[in-house]
Amino acid sequence: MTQRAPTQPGGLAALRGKISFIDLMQSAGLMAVILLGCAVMSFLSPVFATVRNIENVLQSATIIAVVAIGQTFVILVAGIDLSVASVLVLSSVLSVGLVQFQGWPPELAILAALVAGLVIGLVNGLAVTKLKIPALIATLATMTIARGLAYIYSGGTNIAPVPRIFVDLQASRIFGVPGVIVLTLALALIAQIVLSRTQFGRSVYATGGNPLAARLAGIKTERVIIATFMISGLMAAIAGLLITARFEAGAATAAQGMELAVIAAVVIGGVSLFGGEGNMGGMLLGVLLLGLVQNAVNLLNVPPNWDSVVSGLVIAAAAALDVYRRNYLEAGMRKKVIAAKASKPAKQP
Amino acid sequence: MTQRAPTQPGGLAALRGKISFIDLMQSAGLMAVILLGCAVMSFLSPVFATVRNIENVLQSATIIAVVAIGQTFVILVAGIDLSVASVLVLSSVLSVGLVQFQGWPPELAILAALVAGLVIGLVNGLAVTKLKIPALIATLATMTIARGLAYIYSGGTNIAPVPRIFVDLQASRIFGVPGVIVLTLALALIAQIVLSRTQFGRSVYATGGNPLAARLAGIKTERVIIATFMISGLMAAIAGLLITARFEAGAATAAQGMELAVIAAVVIGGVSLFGGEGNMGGMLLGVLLLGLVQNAVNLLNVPPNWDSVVSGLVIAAAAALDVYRRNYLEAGMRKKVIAAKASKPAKQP
Amino acid sequence: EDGVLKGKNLAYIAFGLQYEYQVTLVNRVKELAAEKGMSISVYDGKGDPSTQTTQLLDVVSKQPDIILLNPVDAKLLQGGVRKANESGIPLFMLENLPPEGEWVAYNTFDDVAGGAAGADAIAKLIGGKGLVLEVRGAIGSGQSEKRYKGFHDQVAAKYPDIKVETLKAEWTADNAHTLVLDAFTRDPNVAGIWAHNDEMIRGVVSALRQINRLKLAGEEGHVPTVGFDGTPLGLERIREGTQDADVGQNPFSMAESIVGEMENHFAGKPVAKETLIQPVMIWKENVDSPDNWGNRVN
Amino acid sequence: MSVAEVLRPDEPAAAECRQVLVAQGITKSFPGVLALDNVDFDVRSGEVTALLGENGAGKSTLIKMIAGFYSPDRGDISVDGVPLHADPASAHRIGVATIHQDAHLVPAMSVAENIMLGRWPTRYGWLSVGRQRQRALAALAKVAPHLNPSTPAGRLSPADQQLVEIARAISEDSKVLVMDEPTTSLSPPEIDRLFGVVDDLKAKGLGIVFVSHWLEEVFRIADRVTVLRDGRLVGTRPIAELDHDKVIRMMVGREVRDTVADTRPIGDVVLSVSNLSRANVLSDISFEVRAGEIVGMSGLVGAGRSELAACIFGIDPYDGGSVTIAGEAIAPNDPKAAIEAGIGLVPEDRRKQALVSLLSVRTNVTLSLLDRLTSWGLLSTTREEEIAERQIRALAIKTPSSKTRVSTLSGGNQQKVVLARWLARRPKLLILDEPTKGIDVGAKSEISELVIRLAREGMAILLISSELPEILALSDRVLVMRSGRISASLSREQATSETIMSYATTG
Ligand SMILES: Nc1ncnc2c1ncn2[C@@H]1O[C@H](COP(=O)(O)OP(=O)(O)OP(=O)(O)O)[C@@H](O)[C@H]1O
Ligand SMILES: Nc1ncnc2c1ncn2[C@@H]1O[C@H](COP(=O)(O)OP(=O)(O)OP(=O)(O)O)[C@@H](O)[C@H]1O
Ligand SMILES: [Mg+2]
Ligand SMILES: [Mg+2]
Repeated sequence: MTQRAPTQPGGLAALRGKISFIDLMQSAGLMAVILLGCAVMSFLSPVFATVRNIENVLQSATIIAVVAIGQTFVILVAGIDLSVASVLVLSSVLSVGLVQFQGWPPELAILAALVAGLVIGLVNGLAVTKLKIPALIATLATMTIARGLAYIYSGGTNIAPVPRIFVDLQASRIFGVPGVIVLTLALALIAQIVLSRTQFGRSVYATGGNPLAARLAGIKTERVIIATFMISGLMAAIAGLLITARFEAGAATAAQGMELAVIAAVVIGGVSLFGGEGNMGGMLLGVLLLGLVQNAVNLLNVPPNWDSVVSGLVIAAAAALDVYRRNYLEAGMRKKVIAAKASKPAKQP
Repeated sequence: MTQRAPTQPGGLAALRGKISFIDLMQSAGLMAVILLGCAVMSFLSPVFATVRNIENVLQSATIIAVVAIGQTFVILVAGIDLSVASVLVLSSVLSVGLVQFQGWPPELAILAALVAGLVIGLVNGLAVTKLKIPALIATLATMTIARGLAYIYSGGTNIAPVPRIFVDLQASRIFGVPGVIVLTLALALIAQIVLSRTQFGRSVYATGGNPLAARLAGIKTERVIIATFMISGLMAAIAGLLITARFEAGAATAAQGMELAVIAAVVIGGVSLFGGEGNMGGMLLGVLLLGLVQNAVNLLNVPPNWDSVVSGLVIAAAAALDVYRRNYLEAGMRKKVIAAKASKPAKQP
Repeated sequence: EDGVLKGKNLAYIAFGLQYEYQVTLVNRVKELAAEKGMSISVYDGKGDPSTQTTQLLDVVSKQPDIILLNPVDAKLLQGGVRKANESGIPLFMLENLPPEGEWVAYNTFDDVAGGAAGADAIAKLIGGKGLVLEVRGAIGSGQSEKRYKGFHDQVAAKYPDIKVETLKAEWTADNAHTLVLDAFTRDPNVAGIWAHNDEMIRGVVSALRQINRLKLAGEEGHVPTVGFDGTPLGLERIREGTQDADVGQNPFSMAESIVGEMENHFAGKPVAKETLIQPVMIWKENVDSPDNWGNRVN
Repeated sequence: MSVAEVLRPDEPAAAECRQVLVAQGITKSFPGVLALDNVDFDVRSGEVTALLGENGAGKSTLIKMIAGFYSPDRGDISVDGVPLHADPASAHRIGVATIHQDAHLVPAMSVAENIMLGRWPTRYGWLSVGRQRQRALAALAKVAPHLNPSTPAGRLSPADQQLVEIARAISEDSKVLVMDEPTTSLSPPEIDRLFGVVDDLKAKGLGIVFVSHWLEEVFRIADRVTVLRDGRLVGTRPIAELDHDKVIRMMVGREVRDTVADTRPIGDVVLSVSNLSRANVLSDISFEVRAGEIVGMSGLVGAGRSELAACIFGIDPYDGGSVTIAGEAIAPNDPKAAIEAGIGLVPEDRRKQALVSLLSVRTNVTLSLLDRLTSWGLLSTTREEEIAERQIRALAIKTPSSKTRVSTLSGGNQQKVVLARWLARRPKLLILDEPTKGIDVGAKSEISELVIRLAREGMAILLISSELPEILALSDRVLVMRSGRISASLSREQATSETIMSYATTG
């Protein structure tokens, strides 16, 4: 069960759960949906399955994916971070503005942009843990503030040209794969290793899954929560650098409403808004699904406004299929267990 | 069964009255913040405390408040409804368009607009309970779809002029108070009565607080969840009529991003995103606070973009004060209990 | 004559200070107000009609001497305009007009002519035929609708061999980027691109760069682009060769003319009820002209 | 009061029994409640100190303070002279391991990860899954060898969850082991195993605190007894100086009689279950319960008793068979239908399955009664208040008011709230799954009397309990379950501890 959505609980069965193989198949459900969608698309559009198109889709998805890495940490501790899009633009204008207006060396400006992300994350974390403001409200406040600061600093315009380093980043290729894609995958991989193989990662799951149990076990849950918000701020700041590179400008006006897209991608990827469940693999699939839906709608040249209707339907269908597949699998597994059970002698206590 | 008096620590009976007083003070925390803010504002701006200004603030807040009534129901069952702004827009264009384009009588058009809201709510509810799609994703999909339909139907523009009935609604006054304010308060009052005085209201709290326990207590939790989404759809549709009246147009392009503002107001009002906690009074205060912050920033003529910074800070400060006040009050009460206890004759060995 | 505006209170509800063109317009109005001795309060409409309606109501309660309004979506400000009219405060309008209501003077850029000029420019660049991507602004926005109309009417009338494909990018570079990428995947034979503002050209350029189609003007394989606004970055791109032309607006003359009408109004002189400011095409040849507002902001 | 005689000051500590944990002058209040009032408490190494008291006496509050979860309003706690800060991490660091009254597991994490919660073994900064498994297995071997360390904890039954908590605490390298009602869900073999472990730890010199409302258990393992009443210390005495009655008098200040059911007229069949099967859990279950009859149901942890109740009550679907109430078949998988047909269920896990913790005591009591409180669509809050107050008085639920959040009540009082819900509704068939879990001695006998009275008034009762004495005292008939089947149906005369246990383990 990924979601403690307000759905009907399945009784004791839901309380006690199912077979662990199904966990594995959770992301596989989404994967199947994506593969099915891709198959249909290659049939409908001859250009869909070209290297160029796939590369485009992936490259476009990088920025959301990087932000979503941080957001996943926050959502895993049952928090939410609305400030990400604003942190992204603040980082973007700082990374260019500090060079242009203040004459800093680009490396220092980049560092400053990342520090800005960390600081906003820290503020979010402190507001949530120490002042006990609900995460939604605390990050809504920093979202408004950071966006305001970005506009004030940039004067409401985009700042160009950008230092050479950004142009190089965007143009870079590693083994023929665009550098930004490699960077994104590397960040996701590191994040996943942190989650599954470190004390901190386990503490994130414990804090999100049962904060009281985690605290009683001696985990410093407040620090864990603060750290997740700082990671989210840092990732948003990195995404800000990526957007600077993509548009070759410090973009104060970019990423309007991106926070919702990011949260949606994370949740579609099977990360529970109630904390404690999900991983980076699922998140990446969620980001990919949203990117592919957009791509499909564009390639099929759906008439204007119908595109919204179609993509809404596709997202709902994908989510439903994913859920259905999980339930179907579960039922299948249960049957198998019965069969296995029947063929064995009754167990002795 | 032997009768045994409830074993209560002595002297506590006297304190019972004060305990429910504490409950009351929970919303009072927010109330105090608002009153404090108003006092400061009347000092800073001569026009703040005028009838006209207060009326403006309230009137502007009505639309968000009506949407927030429905959203409160959904959040109380630990759901979330992102589709509200789109439903609002769809209802608005239908209420005018059906008269203009299809020549329906206005009353029928209004009815159709409300039915559209109910239907989208039903779809959301079914997607969440039957298909088990997380509420965030299901309502994100209907949000996209409903907005697309509104654009398609209206041809992407706003539809004017509106039937007379909307102009009258906007101009109406009841005992000197603008009719839309009275309507909003009436809806909130009814909603609060439903929540606190009906079986359905109880079921909402129980379903949100512990869905499994609610089901075991004989509550049809799925139906309750569906009903909350339908209420939310209906309220958003009513708000769509209000926006038609306010803008004197079937507004396809209005209310962009309003879902976030609504959710923020509800959460500031003390309704927990995790379900089971909160009421309409708190929600109204949350809406009022956000409206007042906006008004204050306008009246004080904060420089552009600094207004975002200021309102972010004010929202965070208000939330923090609210939390602080609750904790402070609680601590204060505790001290009093001990004092009361200590002043009693020395305890037996 | 210098004194008629002195000491007057001007409340200016701006379109939104997130747009460079609007910021320049606001700044110029502020400068002029200072020159004339007016006190000015600017409200940031943030591109949102609800915010603007609320601001208009708040402004009416503050009872300024003049209201200057630049509606994001004029139809939606109908009710607010009525309130302003009831209060009797003189109302000056910029860029968009509500269907009904009273105002002293209305000053706008001729967006329909701008759209037509855009069509002429792109037609010239691509030799009158081929597929053109139109990257448009938000549905429902008055400016975008007029630019769309001007462009399509002109193409229909004069360039039968041009095929237009419209992309709904809603004014943002992010959307323009993805939409253009996918449009090229769908059909790489794009002859030219025209966008409803310069901001979206940013997205266009980054998309072209990503698919290796970004060639400078004059180079083999160059995809001609025409923007709108004449922002500093747009001019910069024309100089550099990543953009070919820009339909130039002029926030300076817009500001000057509307403040001029205010002066006329209070001096009892005749007021031009409606002023249409004509577009100026900006090409590489005249990109450095000091008449371009984009060269006059820092 | 007769209590006075046992309230003598504690004797000086025996030389070999060092004080490991000392708590002095502990005072703690919550809004409207003084939970602890100037309490002194100590734990000695190599001894088991039983902490006793009625429901709401303050035991768990004291324990939460020892675990660093609450900070005392006044007073100090130290372990081997090191002062304890109000922070669970600090408590773990200075050597206090605690099993809390309610299981605190992370549901999505495996049993092994839960056992090592917050202490996951690492190697060069990386988690070592192998060592985690090893250490978890070692702990499980002592208390729950049947558990698979890789099962997610959320899938375990309450009993198994309790065993995981125990495994976690004993796997810690601690000086003091605190156990707040560790045995409530366990059946006799698990309890025996736990006590074996406790003896080992005692021998190693740990100081152990043990809370239980089963005095048999206390007399089996405790060396000393500390009694709290209404948040005050009544006294600490060596076990040797006490007997059953004395302890009860210290706790409740009066005598408590053991209740044994007498015979009463048995009526028509109320519940009839035939051939009920659910894949993997229940197979071919058939039995009846008649009006006025108390049917006890016994078995080991995991035998399927709770699952049977869940199927009857419509919580879980079943694959075959039928359930009828007074001849009417009831729809499967629909608790509302079951309630309307006249079934009530006190489930075994009150926190997860019965209580809405954010709501008040009153609202929780009337949650299944709303249809009867509604007139003209509106709830009558006065009638609601009346009913709640009546139940609070009848069950002596200790709460500042009926509007208090149910989550702030002590464990036993929360259990009484669940009972109150069904007493207020008066169903035809009442299924009680571990109904006296966490309930104090006095209240337990009152609840027993209540059950008998309900039966005499014609209610059919299905009593599921892991406590053999309870089953033996109340049941007219005893069904024994093993591995999802009914292995025996014993008459009152046939039912003895020995027969029941033998059918439960091998039948
Ligand atoms: N968080 C809390 N908020 C308010 N009151 C509380 C809280 N925790 C405990 N109490 C109150 O403190 C008193 C002591 O409770 P405690 O849980 O310590 O009792 P206990 O002795 O463990 O009882 P039981 O045997 O039922 O578990 C009770 O009256 C309870 O209502
Ligand atoms: N939905 C389910 N899926 C798989 N196994 C289950 C499910 N529900 C229960 N079980 C298993 O079925 C068995 C019966 O559990 P149940 O809780 O009914 O036993 P019990 O006799 O009440 O024991 P306990 O004292 O643990 O409550 C256990 O092994 C339990 O883990
Ligand atoms: Mg307790
Ligand atoms: Mg059981």
